[in-house]
Amino acid sequence: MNPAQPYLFLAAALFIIGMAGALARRNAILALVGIELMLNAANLSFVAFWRHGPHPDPQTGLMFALFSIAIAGAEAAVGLALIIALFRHRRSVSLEAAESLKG
Amino acid sequence: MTPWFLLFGGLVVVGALGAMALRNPVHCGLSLVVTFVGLAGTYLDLGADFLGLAQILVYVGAVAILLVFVMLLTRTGRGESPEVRPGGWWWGGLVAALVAVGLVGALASVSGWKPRSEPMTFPTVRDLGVALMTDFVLPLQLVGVVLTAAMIGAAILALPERRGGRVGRTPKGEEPEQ
Amino acid sequence: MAANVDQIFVHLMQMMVDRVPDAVAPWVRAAVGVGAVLGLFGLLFGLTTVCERKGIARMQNRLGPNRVGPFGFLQFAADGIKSLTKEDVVPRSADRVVHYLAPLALLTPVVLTFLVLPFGRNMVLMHVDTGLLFFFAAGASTELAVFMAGWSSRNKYSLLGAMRAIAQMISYELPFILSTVGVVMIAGTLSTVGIVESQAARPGEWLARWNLFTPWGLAAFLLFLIAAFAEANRSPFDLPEGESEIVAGYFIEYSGFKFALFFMAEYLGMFASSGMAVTLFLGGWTAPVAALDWIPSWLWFFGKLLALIALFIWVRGTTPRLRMDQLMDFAWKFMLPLALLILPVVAVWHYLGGGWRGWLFCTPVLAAAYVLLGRALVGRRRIQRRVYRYAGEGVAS
Amino acid sequence: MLGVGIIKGLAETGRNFIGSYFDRDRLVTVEYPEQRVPLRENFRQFPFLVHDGQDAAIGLRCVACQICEKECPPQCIYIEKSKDKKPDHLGKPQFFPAVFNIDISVCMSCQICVEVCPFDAIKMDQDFELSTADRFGGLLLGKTQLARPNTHFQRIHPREAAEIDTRRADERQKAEAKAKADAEAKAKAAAAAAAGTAAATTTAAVDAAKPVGARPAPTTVPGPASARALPGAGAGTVPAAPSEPGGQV
Repeated sequence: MNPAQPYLFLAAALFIIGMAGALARRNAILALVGIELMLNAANLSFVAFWRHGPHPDPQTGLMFALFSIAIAGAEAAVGLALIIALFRHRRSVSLEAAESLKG
Repeated sequence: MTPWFLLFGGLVVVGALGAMALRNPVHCGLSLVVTFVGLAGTYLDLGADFLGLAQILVYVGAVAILLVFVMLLTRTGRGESPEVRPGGWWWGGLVAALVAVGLVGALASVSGWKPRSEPMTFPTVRDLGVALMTDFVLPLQLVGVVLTAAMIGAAILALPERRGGRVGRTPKGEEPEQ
Repeated sequence: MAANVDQIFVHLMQMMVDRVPDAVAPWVRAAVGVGAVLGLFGLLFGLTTVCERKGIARMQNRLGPNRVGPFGFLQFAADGIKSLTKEDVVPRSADRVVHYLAPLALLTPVVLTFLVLPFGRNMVLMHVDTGLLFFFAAGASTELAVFMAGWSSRNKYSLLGAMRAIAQMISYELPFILSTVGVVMIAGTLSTVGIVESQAARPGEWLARWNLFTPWGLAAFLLFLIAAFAEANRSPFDLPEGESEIVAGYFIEYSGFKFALFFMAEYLGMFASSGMAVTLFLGGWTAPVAALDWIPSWLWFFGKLLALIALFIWVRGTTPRLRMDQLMDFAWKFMLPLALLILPVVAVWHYLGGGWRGWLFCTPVLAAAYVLLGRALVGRRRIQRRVYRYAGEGVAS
Repeated sequence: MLGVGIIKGLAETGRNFIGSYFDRDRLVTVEYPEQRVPLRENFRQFPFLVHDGQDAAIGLRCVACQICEKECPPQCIYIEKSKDKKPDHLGKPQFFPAVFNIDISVCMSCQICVEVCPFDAIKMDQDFELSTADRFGGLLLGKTQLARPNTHFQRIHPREAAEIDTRRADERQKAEAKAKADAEAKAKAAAAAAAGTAAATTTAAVDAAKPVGARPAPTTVPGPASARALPGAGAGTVPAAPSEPGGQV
């Protein structure tokens, strides 16, 4: 048992919950929420590795998580803008409303 | 494992479960905030002060607000359709279970973990700033570009379309195309 | 002697902590500190409400509350008892859980912001490296509580009020944070204690190095203060609770004690913003001139804090409410560019090392930006004297 | 320039703030329960029922015509007509209200009841301190609570009261004159027609005068003084004289 393991298990649980939700929910916003959860799970494992990993570098893990947060912000903004655009055309945020994009 | 870990970890899991399982989308959004707060607490517990506070500032202060705003903007008067896609829980759960088995298996079988050779040195904010401006200056610039592009893109996507197909403000008194 | 008076609260705390076993000492320290801050600012909240009512009354040539207690100063106790004993009404269609949690979710982060404010020398509850970031992180989470309150009430007006409040808080959050970045650049730290120490007079100097005494500091202070007005939903930015349009905004459906909690959170937010303004720009606990150093540091802090609160009240008694578009224009077209301009100006100031060269460069740049942005904001829309068709001087009889 | 207006405004309020501590004349407010601003004559708040004389039970001018009840926009008036009749100030027999209730929690002080009343029986009061601890019983006022003597009306709306009083006095004088003329005519006719006794004439005169003087006790005493008793009978309708202290409320 290494000290990072509880955090990694927590991250795994978060990832799995997010994934199940993102695949199952009909509401596009909630699918996006699931993706956010998965991103956060990745962040958590970065920080856990930074804190408890054998690597001596004091900053890389933190930096990775920091950039990841920044990108997640951008991702949320664009994703929600897409949802608004979708809503404007279909009057619905259901993922099935976007099925005409299928090839 | 500290008591803080149990507290914040519990918040994270409960919040995440709520965010994915509650019926009302706004409740899901608020539950997501619980997750974010729990994660920030976990980061603080791990010694990453700056990251934990940035997590609160970005996720609670911006992303969660954006989410609930969009939820309210995209409300339709009619009754909500079923929240879960037909059969969604089945194959969503199945994929998640497979991933879970893989992840847990991988985590449980980790071996040869070397303990940290030297004591942990926690970087101060100044250290982080110096690192951002020296070693990580290229990623920082790239993130800046990405954020700018995302901001412009989001604004353009969310602006109502004009009839001529050009992007811009809708004329007064005219509803956006539906 | 002066040093003892200065550190009296620190010594008291130390005496208290020394009497308990080491294991619980940090908990005792935290509990006593938080209790003292809560009690002090709770009392200040009560007195401020009375003083505000009396002060605004005087500005309008009225008397104000003068019944309860000497000169009406116990009015807040009467108000408190009244709000505690009132019936707690929850709308039938409200979302009960969220409705219940919203005032708590609003008050908690506001109270947390007091943890990083340095009230005097060695008098800060949480001495952390990231104090300023903590302050803004806690402040940012209040928006969600506002949303919770507005949404869960199932009331059009409360939802509209919440939307207005959030739009306003997000818009003013940018200049609020950006205006402090200059201070961080000069002080080189995010720690509130470090920022205050960087503004103290160096040995041999007669004037303290308050950020207010620099051109960019003055500009940033004004921006910070205006943004603080907006963040605290105070007049002239009190649209979220505009009585004439949306009754009371996001807390229409709250009554009794929960309403009092909202009220309290609003005032505590104002105190926190004022305290942060004191810390960032007015030198925190330091004296403006070195000759006045003998006055205890906490007196300096609270004196400045009270002065700022008085300013808040004064402005509330003076200005009418803005319109929504004016509010947004002001945030995005005036404050944000100015706040962004301050950053390079501060960099140049730092590069020039302050002094007369700094003044020579910074003052004209900021003044020009102020005039130009102000022109762009209001310039062509000069308000004409209104002529009425059927009344007033302009009527041809 | 941006911001100048705000500074001017701050200076103005600051001047007010400081000035209010030095210049007492600035403060226009009155400390209400102790000091009161005298009410304007035209101030009107909630209706009351006017009665002549001292006794509300018999002096009410209201004849239960129920016009006000029908006209009241929020329908806060409730009237029950009496079974029997009482003579009014002109001597005509009229109904009187057995029940007259006004729910002042519903009343909006619109004064329409006063406008429509043909008998000057309901008027607007000036009493605005009507709060009560009993929100159901205390706000429903009955006949006796609503009744105020005419002297009260004369006090609060002197101009209007004087007008009404002279009108009513005129009316009554005309009625009296008519009654007297009738009585005289009758007496003359009786005297001319038959060789009646003096006693019979007196009885006829008393009969003719009786309805007018029916209310106060002295007039019910038959006698040759019946004509003299008339002014005393209508004491309440005569403009308030200094010699009449009992009417003040």
